[in-house]
Amino acid sequence: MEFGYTIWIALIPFLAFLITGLAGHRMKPMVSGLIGTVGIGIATLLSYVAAHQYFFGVGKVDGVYQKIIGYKMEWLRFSETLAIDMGVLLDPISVMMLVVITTVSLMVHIYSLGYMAGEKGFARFYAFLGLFSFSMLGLVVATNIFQMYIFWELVGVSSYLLIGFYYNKPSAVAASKKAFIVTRFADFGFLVGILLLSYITGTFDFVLLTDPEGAAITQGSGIAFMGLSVMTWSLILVFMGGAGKSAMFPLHIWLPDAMEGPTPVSALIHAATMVVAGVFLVARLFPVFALSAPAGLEIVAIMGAFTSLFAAVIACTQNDIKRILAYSTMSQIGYMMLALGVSGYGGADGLGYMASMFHLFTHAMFKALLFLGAGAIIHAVHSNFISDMGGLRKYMPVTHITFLIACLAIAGIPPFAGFFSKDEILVAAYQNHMLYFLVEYIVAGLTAFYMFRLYYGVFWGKEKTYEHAPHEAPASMTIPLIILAIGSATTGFIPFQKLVTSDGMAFDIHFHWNIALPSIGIAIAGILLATAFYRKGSDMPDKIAAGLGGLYRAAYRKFYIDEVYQFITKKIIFNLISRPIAWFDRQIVDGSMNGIAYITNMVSAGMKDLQSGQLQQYAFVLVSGVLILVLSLVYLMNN
Amino acid sequence: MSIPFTHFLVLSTLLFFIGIYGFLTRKNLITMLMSAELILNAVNINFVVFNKYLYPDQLHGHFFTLFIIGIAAAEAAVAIAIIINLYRNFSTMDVEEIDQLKH
Amino acid sequence: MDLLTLLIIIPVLTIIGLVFCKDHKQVKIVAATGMSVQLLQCIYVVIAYLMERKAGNKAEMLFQKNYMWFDSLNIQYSIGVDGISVALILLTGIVIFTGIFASWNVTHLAKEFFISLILLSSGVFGFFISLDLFTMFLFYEIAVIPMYLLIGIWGSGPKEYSAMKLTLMLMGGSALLLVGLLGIYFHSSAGGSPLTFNILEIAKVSIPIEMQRFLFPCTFIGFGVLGALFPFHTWSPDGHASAPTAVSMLHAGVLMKLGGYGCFRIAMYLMPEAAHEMAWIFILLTGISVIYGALGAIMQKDLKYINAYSSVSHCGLVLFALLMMNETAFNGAILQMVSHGLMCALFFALIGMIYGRTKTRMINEMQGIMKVMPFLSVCYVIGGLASLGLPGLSGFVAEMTIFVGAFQHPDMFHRIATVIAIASIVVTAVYILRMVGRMFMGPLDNEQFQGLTDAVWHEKIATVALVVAIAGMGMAPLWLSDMIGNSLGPIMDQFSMLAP
Amino acid sequence: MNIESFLIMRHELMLTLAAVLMLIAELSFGKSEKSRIIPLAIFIFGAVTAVGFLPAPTGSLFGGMYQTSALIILMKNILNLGVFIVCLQSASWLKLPVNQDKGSEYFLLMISTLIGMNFMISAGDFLMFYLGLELATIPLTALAAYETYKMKSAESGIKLILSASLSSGITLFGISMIYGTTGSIYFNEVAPLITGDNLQVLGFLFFFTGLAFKISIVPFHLWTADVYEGAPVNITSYLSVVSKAAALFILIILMFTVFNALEVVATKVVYVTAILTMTVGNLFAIRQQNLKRFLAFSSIAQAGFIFLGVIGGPGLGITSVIYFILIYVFSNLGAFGVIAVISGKTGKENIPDYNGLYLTNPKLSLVMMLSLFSLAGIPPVAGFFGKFFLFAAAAQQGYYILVLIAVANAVISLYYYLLVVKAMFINKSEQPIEPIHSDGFARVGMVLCVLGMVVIGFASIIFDYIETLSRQL
Amino acid sequence: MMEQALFYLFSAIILGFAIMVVTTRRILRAAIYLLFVLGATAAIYFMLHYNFLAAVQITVYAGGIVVLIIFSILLTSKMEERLEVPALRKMLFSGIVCAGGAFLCLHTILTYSFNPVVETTKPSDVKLIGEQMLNYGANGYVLPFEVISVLLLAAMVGAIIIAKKGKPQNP
Repeated sequence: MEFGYTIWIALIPFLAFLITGLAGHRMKPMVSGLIGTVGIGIATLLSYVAAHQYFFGVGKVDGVYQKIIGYKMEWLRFSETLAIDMGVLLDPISVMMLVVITTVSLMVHIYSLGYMAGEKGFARFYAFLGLFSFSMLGLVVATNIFQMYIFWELVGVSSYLLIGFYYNKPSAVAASKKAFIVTRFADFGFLVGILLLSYITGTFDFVLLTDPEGAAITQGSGIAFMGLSVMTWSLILVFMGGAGKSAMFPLHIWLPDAMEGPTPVSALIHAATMVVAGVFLVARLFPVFALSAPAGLEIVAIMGAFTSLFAAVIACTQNDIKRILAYSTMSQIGYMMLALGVSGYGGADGLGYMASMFHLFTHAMFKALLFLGAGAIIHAVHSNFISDMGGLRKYMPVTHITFLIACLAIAGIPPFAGFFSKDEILVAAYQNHMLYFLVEYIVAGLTAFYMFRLYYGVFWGKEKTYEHAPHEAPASMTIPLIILAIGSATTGFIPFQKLVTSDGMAFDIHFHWNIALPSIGIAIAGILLATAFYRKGSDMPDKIAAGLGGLYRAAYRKFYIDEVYQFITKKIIFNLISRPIAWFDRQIVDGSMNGIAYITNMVSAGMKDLQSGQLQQYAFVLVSGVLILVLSLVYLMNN
Repeated sequence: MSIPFTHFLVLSTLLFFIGIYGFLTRKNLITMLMSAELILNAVNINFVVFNKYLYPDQLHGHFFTLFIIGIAAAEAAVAIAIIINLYRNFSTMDVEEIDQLKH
Repeated sequence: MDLLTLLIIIPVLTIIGLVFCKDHKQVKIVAATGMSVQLLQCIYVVIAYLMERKAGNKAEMLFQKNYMWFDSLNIQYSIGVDGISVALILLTGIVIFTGIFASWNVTHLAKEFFISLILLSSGVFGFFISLDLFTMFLFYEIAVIPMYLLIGIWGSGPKEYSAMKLTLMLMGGSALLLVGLLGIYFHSSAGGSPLTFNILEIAKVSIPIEMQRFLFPCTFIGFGVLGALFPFHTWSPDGHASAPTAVSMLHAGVLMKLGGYGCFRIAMYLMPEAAHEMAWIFILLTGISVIYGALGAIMQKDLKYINAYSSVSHCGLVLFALLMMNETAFNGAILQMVSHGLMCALFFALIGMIYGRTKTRMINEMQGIMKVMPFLSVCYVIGGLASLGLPGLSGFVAEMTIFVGAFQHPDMFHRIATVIAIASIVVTAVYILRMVGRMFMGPLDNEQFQGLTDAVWHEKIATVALVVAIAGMGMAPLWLSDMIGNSLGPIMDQFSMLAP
Repeated sequence: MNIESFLIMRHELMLTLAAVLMLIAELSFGKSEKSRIIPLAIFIFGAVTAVGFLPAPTGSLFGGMYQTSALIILMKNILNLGVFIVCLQSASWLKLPVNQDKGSEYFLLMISTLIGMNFMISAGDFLMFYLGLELATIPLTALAAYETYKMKSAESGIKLILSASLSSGITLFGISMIYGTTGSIYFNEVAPLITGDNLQVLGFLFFFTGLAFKISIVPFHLWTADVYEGAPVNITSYLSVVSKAAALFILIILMFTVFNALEVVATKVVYVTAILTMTVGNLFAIRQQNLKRFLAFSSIAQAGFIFLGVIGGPGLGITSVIYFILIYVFSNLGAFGVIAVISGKTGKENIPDYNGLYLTNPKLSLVMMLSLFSLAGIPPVAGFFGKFFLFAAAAQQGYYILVLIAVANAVISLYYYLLVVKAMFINKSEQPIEPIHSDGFARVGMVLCVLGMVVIGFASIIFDYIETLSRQL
Repeated sequence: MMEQALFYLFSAIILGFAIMVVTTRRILRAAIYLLFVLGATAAIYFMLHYNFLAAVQITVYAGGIVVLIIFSILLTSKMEERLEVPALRKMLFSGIVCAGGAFLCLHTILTYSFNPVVETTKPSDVKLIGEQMLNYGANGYVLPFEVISVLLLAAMVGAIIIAKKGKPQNP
């Protein structure tokens, strides 16, 4: 099989994980770092080769990109039809994801050589990175929804491990736990969804599931439950898993906290790759969504739209550089979800789908860049807060420029990548429903505003006094920045409509000036507003914040979602369910078992006077015993 | 035979339960023993009467009675030995006081 | 000597060897040697089994041997294995092997300790190879009773109370069981054939349904007590908390599996009609076990209590799966037994080792011990991850098989119950992460813990063996699943007439 | 009369001979030589026991008053074995100065009670049965009151003899009614005339009371604990094992021969009393501190379990009862052997005194533990097999509820047995019993018990042998 | 007629004195009343022509047991001593049980249809008794005879060892 080697794209990082994990503490830190980096480097090369081969070679048959099984083995069989296969499924989105993941991962690997240098647990860090890369790659190439679930979980756990990398920091531990549990909760839905899906369709296999003419889709909409078909329900449940991973409201709460992890991890996992897994999941099942459960897709769109707005508003108020980026990520993922949600299936109807994937791709570039840049800044000033920064452009020129490029890209200023992808999304939204368009339009403006608020706050504004003079990051860190900056600047020109489409067939897009111009306009407006507020520093923002009062405070406190969760978990689950159960178990269930013993003892004690030591009493009992026997057996019971 | 056969049985049964009553109420050990003798005597009457009136061609009941009398003697001997031992060593004759062993 | 009887002979020989030991050192060497040989023998049995199957032997039970024992009652010493028992034998071999190494530090009456422990294991082996109900019951009791002394003498905390409670509750279960077995025996005759205790023979007979209605609950609850069926599980937290390390390992790891195995092999296999009829009651109970155990674990502070409740939940899942009565779910149940056995053994081994160092099992008294004992902590985390069903470790394979199997049930009630059971994986994550987070992570504040050391060689043997087994099963489950699945055919035949 | 008749009666004759030898020894040995009587008696008794196992003819003598069969011979052998072990265990106690000059009387009385039991089992009519019963009881009361210098011993003696005389009076009343309604005292003549008439039922119940009294069936058991506690340890073990076993033997024989026609009534009685006996015995046993008293209640409960076999009907029922009694002899005597040794050396008889015994006296503790496990029905010791078959017998007749109650009781009984095990193995003691060196006889006795407990269970041949014999009943 | 009168007379004596035996507060009198009861019983045996049995009854019972009892009374009790009256509760319950028992038994006995055979004049002479006593065939009683001899011997030995003087350890 010509794509057989693709399995190694995933396996090489795994090998790196095993080597660095098992033997890491025995070797010099840098060696394990290099092992990891070289490993992912090879994987990156292989995925480029595969991408080239797929997109420009054998992938396209009769103008349609095929689903190609590069490798497949049976891993666990449940019944004749249901089995978990492990394998590599190549189609446009998985190949694209391979490229994205390996690229960003490679950048992060290289970057971390500098960023993490001297950290205790360097080898462990690379081991976890390897594990993550392996899991993420395995996820995207999954041939089977269960394989995807498996890697989905593995991604989750590597995220958990990496967030909790600084394990003696309580906040990191708490954040990792939160991330895992929230996504786990979402995965519960995913799993039930998978089971329901398999119950209806009798298969786990993606090829069978997503075949538009396949039995799975055509017979899908059977019995209805609460107004929606069972198929829709199962897809909603599956989407719940995706929403968890992709931090859709209200399952988003783990993502900002996840910033406790090392910054390169945030770049890799919580910006470029893992968090878009939900988007990828919906995209993977898109034919099923689009053809047999449009209601499900509607929900995806609503969730996407709401989250993007919600997160953007919060992002405007935050002070922690990484948290701003985290909310920004949420917001951008909302975009992608919305795009999927408003998309149709096949040809030009699939504009949203294409746009979503496109944005996923470009977003990976500039968001990774933003995070890595933020990492460089934090590395320099040893703080996460904008308030501790200012005027850094003089000290860190490379970081400054690359960061600016990323900001322009995310704000949607042409010709940077973000403009093109975001524009397609706006078009798709516009074609579907005006409301979606308006929301996303506002979000575009907000995005530009908060990104430049950040930009000015860090690189301009009042210069702070620094304990150690900040200096530019080492080459191992700046090189990835530069590479990603190039990516952010140029990837917008990739013709996605020719490559990654909902049905594998290329289509043409028309440039909509009526949408592009206003969107550029609002972006510029946002930038200008930010410039006015933050370039020199002014008291206007505070005044506005004060003017907004409660609304500002609510946004600043992230709309109290965390508090709600706290209430539900601590007060309700712990106190009202778990504690009573523990009590019930000890007192009632166990108590009744002990009670039997107690009663036995009591009866025993109560009976002791029967054995009084009085011979005549014994005789009395004996005689009455006989007489009772006689009475009952001769007269009462003798039939 | 003019005495109703069952009257013997009434006699013996009453004697039997009088004996039991004595056994259950008398506090002195020796009187308890006497009550036991009453019980045996009642049984003896039973055996004899059955033998005489119902199955006179064999002497089963007759012999049974003989042996019961013999055993009663042996029983009484041992019981009295124990009672005397109790009296001599522990100076008690009252069954209600003999209750070291209980519960 | 045949292959299977050797599984009993080796422990017995080891015990005899132990009797003649002079000091602690000899005792340990003899015990370790004996159980290593036993482990090899178990592996050999597995290989021999697979070879035999590969050679095309389609018999229901392999290596079958029958020796008449009590002629007048037709009691036989009858042994044989299928894929299910082989899997559990392997599990037992691993757990007892690691158990010996985990109890390397026992010094008080060491000889007696190891004798009791190995006696217990011989009971377990005997149980798994028996095909005769009487012999099975005999071995069952042999496996339960040494527990009293093991907990009572070498335990900690309120050990006498726990030991007594455990023993009495389990014996209460076995009392019900006894009634069930006798009932089965006296209805095992079909058309004038002699009464029999042989499972395979009885399976061919259809026990009258009125009788089944009485006998099935007896046997199922009887075994269920050992399998921690709600509400008869309360021996488990106290018992596990008080037991010494190796005993907790063996008990949670293997003994509780006796319950599941018995429910399967005896209650359900022999009385499918009643099982079908009454399944809903027990599905409710086991469903409660699953969720309730997990929720109960959240608030616990004592490590052993956490794991005990977690065992209630996991073992509940075993019974739950069995009651779903389809091939996949059965397979999952057996896999879960193996998986949970390994996990629990690992957990309790590690708890013992950590407790040996910190002298506390309260998670709120520990913090950041990852720093001083990274090896133990990492192993513990791996165990925890396995427990919450992380792919690549054994728990996932088992749980997914169960869930997929259970969810294929055509009945709505069963599927809803399944969804509720699935919810337990979330709760499991909560308490596992809470425990891991509290104990291993965070700053190491306690001065006394600064000087603690990491695992030593014998501890490493125990933990590594278990971790390898867990990971091995998690990564390459197919052979195990196939081995079990191939043996489910005859069992499914029992249930086939019930197909809706 | 010919030589064969002697062979048929060889158990009784040998025992009588042994009794006579004891008398002669008593008369011919000087005061200083009295201690030699003990080994001599044990030797003689051992020989008697051994000879009992030799094959010999069976049959009926004295016009049917005496009958014996292979099964009855087996029963007698079991009793002999039990008494032999009791004798072994008594040796050290008899050597105490207070008992020194009463050795031959002890053996004489014991042997005569055994003769009585043998005649009772072999009885072919009610008269022989009654005589055997009395012969088995009256000398026994003398033995119970043997330690005349102890109030408790005297108390136990008087309680035993007075309640025994009451119960035998009741029994006789019952026998008289049976005689009155059938006209015979010969079992084989009575049997066909039992019709289940009210008066016969009444007679049967009165008669049953006497045996139930001997077996300590609730509510006729109240004497048991007091007498057991007060009597010398060896007599207690004798009472609890041999005397009880003999009564059970004759009970099953009569139940399935003479009173076979009263099956319905008998079943009800046995059913009810079995439950009562197990439960009451267990509930009392839980609270006991004195080991003798403890074992008294435990033996009451055991009798309840045995009744499950009795209700199990001929065949499996009888087999399981005899088999269980065989095991019970070894188990209970094992436990009593340990108590005898310890009480003889230290006078301690309470459970708390046994705290930490394992650390000082491991072997004694192990014997005790095995015995208790056997009593509780825990494998691999024989008690498990015994109980299993008893329950099987009851289940065979469909009495599942009864079996359920019985197994629940078995769990309770396990609880209190474990309490003793706990004391020995788990509890710590400030002043543990010092290491004890028991004498050779006691050791032989304990080894026999352990062997019995281990072998009888696994050696299915024994069970099958009993099964073959009981089919002939 | 005469027989009848005698029978009821003896019955009255038996029952009356039996009640006295179990109620009198003077222990020696109780023994004497017992003697009367046993004597009256012997008289009934005579009436039934069981002369040998009656003789045995008088010799063994009256002559043996009662004398033994009287001796032991003399040994253990003071003449002037009155026995305590048992507690009312005890008397009441025992009385109820005994009365109930008697009623139960009598009811059962009286509802049973006995078939008394017509008076046979088979003499129960001592010769026949002796023959049967020493016969080892059917209906022979040599075996019980032997057994009871063992019993008496054992009882004697037992009585002696108990009655032997020994010092009390814990009074």
